[in-house]
Amino acid sequence: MSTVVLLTLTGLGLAALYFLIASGLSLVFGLAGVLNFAHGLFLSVGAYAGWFVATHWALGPAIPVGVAAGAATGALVELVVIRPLYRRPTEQVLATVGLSLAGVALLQSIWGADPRSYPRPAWTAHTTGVLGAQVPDDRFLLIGAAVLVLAALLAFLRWTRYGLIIRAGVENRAMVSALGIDVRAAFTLVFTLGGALAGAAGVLGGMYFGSVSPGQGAGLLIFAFIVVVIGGLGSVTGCAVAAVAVGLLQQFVNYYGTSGAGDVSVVALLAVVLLLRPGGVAGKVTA
Amino acid sequence: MTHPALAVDGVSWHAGTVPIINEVTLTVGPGEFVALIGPNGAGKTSLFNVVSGLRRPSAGRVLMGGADVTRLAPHKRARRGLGRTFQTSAVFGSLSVAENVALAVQAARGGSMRPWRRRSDRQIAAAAREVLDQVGLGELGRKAAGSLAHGQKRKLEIALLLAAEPRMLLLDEPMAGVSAEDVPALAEVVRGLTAGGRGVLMVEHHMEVVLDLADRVAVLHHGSLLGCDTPDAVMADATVQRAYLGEAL
Amino acid sequence: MKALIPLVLAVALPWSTLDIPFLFDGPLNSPGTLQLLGVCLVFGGLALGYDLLFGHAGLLSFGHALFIALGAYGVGILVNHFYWPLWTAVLLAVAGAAIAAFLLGAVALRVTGIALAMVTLAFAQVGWIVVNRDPGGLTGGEEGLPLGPAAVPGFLVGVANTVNLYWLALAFLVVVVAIVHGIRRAPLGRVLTGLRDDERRIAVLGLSPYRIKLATFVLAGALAALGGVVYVLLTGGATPYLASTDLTLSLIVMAVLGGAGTRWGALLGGIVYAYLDQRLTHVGGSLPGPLGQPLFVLGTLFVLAVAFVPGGLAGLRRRTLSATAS
Amino acid sequence: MILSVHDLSVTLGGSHILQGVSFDVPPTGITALLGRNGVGKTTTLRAVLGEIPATGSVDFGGVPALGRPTHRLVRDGLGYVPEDRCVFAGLTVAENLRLAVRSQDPDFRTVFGLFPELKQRSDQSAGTLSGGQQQMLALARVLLNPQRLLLIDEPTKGLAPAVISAVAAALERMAERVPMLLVEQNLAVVRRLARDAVVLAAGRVAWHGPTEELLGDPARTRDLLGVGSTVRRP
Repeated sequence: MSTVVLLTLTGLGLAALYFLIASGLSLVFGLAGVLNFAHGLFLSVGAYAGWFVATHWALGPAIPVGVAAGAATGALVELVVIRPLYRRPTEQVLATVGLSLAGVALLQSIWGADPRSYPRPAWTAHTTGVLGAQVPDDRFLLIGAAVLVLAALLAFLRWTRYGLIIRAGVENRAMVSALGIDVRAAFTLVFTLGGALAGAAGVLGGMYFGSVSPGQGAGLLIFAFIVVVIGGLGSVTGCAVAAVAVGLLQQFVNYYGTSGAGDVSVVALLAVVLLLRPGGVAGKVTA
Repeated sequence: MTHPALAVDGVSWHAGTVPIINEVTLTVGPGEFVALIGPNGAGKTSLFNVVSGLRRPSAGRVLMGGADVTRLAPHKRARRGLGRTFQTSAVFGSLSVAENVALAVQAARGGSMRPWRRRSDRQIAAAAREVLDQVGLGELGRKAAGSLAHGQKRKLEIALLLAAEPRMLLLDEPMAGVSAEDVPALAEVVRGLTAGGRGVLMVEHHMEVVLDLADRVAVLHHGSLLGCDTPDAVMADATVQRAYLGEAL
Repeated sequence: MKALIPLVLAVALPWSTLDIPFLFDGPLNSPGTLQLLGVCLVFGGLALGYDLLFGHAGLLSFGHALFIALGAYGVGILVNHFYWPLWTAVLLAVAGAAIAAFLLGAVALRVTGIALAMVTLAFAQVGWIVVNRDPGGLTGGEEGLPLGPAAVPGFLVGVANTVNLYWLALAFLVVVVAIVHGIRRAPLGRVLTGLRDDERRIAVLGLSPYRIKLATFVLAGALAALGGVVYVLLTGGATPYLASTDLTLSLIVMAVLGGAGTRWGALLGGIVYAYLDQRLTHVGGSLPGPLGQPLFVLGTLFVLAVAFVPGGLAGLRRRTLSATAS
Repeated sequence: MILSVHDLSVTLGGSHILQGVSFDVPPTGITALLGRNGVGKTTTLRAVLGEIPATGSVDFGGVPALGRPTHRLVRDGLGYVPEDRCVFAGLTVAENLRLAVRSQDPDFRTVFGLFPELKQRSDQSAGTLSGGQQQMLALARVLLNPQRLLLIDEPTKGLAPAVISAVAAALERMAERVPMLLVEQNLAVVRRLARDAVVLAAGRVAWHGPTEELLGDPARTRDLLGVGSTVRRP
């Protein structure tokens, strides 16, 4: 029983990380139609920015700095690379592929290819007893952050004007323009938002794994892609559900099966979902 | 007894939960020209999609020459002699006009997967040229299909169909976008399609063409078939009048 | 016939003692230069093979590295752990990769577009995971799998025989060119172009898009595996890089840089990319900051190319030609 | 003239869809844009709106419009109701309306006065509305803001006859406040609403003049529009 509880909470912790990465990815795809390979770069930039602040200054501001760095990278990429290629969707995706290669190499040239150990708040090293299981507190940090972000995102999409624009834009971008709204401003917004969430995931992931390396973002990105596809492109709720399914499956199979089987089973899940419902589980509606 | 070239038997189709086609029953005999009319959104294109196999009906059957094809994939129906055009013209834009037809010819003759054959195969080229002459595009063989004028694309689409020597044709608004001066020539090409006992089912808004070409006219309205009769009878029918031609405002 | 000139030059190259100071470290027929050129040729072939899927058939697969790795690791494992003779191992590895391509393609090609990209990406990720986890000590994990020299025929071993490896790489490239260009010229080439333009229309013509795509996928997979094998022979072993998404992304970069879907574009892109990658790694230490990272330079170059040179090198050439003509 | 289109040409996917279209839209009443299917009516509207690249010149309210982004033109008072309505199916009726609001003082009174049904259904998701209701919503969206010209594309397409009458009535009342360029297939609707008509054929303007003059002459109508339908009615 205690093993199951521990595995569940660890799986949810992982799911939280996936959700943070995938939700931004999903919104960017849903609205701007860009399959953003540079998203892993946003995460890595956030992670290194947080790491830099935490090791050179203080742990407290690591998260806000990571979020800000991720957001700034997202906005910059949208304004400088994506926007000029508006009306050329294939080139947009290709450009993000180039960015992901170049960006990782850039980080590597600054901080080297080897993982750096990531400082974390002392309390996350403690454990809390839950139904007989000793659960490390960093799980709760991740889960708490993800729940908070999910609630905030849903509220943002549901109640704010920009949320409305994003939801409408996911359905029909051209019509949003035809209502007199500059839909490209919304593109910048979702890239910034996605970058911020990825930056948060970078810092939290660094604390969770205890280290950061330039390729970390790209490694996580593939599972985030899987979450996005299973969850339905453009859907935040679908993303959350899919992240939980993927995180739990991966954790449980890795524990009870051989090493690596969990990752493989996630791929199998994707294959099954795609074959049964090519559009993903939640269709095309945001929020 | 000869079977109809196409029989649609009690076909219904829902898009999600929204019913689009309701229990439509319709036959097209060998050599018969049937026009399908109805207001935009009546379900004509959906019916075509069901017949050609792009959509699976939620109820009913589709038969070709008496054989049930309801569960066959589009390419298998095509091999049994079903050809169709699309509302938005769908030619292969990056191939030349002649190559478009050659592709259709080789598709029909089953030579597509043999890499040892050259694509400049003489027999294929000759057959392609013949079809192009038939629709009056013989001069344009080397032109890129993507750069053709609209009416020429329509003709090319018909040529693609003819290359496969189909026994049943579905034409989705062949006159759409064709300039007025080109309509008569295209109509003549379309008229000739029933030669050799081929059945034709055509959606068309151009009423003059419909009345001129069709043996029978079927009227679809809100997914249901209101009737199928000779052009004169259909034009005189009061229900049809209201549904399609609209009431006086 | 014009295509034969570069081929003749490539065949004659090992007899040349020409020294090109900035481009190469040694004379053309020095082992170092021949190995560098050999790798370039292999990547030219790999990129052209990938372009059969990407540029010609319009299938955006993100899982091509899987098949390269299957060839490379397949041979390595059969030779090192099971002591198979090299050529039998090559045959089996390539056949195995083709079967894997058939099975995975059968699943993946049921979806199209972005979903296809995702599912191939995910499948390839399994390869990456397996290679890195080193199950049963078979793949050597992060260390890679050096090919035991005992298993390789003598004429392919040793610095003095680099020229034979170079010719092997050239032979691989010629095979890929013959197959891809053969398909372009055959009726199948027309079908692939049609497929890229309008898949629905192909089905209505009576052809099964699924079967054509699957056949192309299997063929491209087998060519990739063959390339993986040659790469292993050329460099002496398989490394996890061969199974990575980065490799697939690089292939996309090569194809697009060169001009996807054109006759020589991907081949050229592959050769140029591989050359730059190796040279930049070599001289990297002397360059400041990120410029020492080949991927930074290539990635940035690629983004600029995507933005400013649509159609890649092939497109550039065409436009230069038409500009000088007018 | 509120809108002057001069020598407008559009090439899409290699085919020359518009080949030098020129016409004016007066600042009052409804001008109909007619022509057979696929002749480029929708393309004309979208080119004016900047949704697709075009050459030539378009003058909207005295300011050159070509090359300006769509949303700017719309903010300057160019309202657009596209073919197939394009309501946001996943949003509620109220959200669809809220999204369209640009002015400080949106005119909900006029909107709900014309389409009372929308008020009752404001919390319903737009995707579950009937075709006619969706058309009302699409029209309502452009009425919330002050407009100088409306581009309306086939508002009666696919609607039942009774609903067509209702939509036509709404358009008639809307036209009292703002001029329109109306693409419409139903000639009975055109006859009732439009004072002037522009007929496109083969990518050019084939005829331009009072609607009565066009529809009152069956031969000319058949010639230009190829319509048997309303003309042929026995």
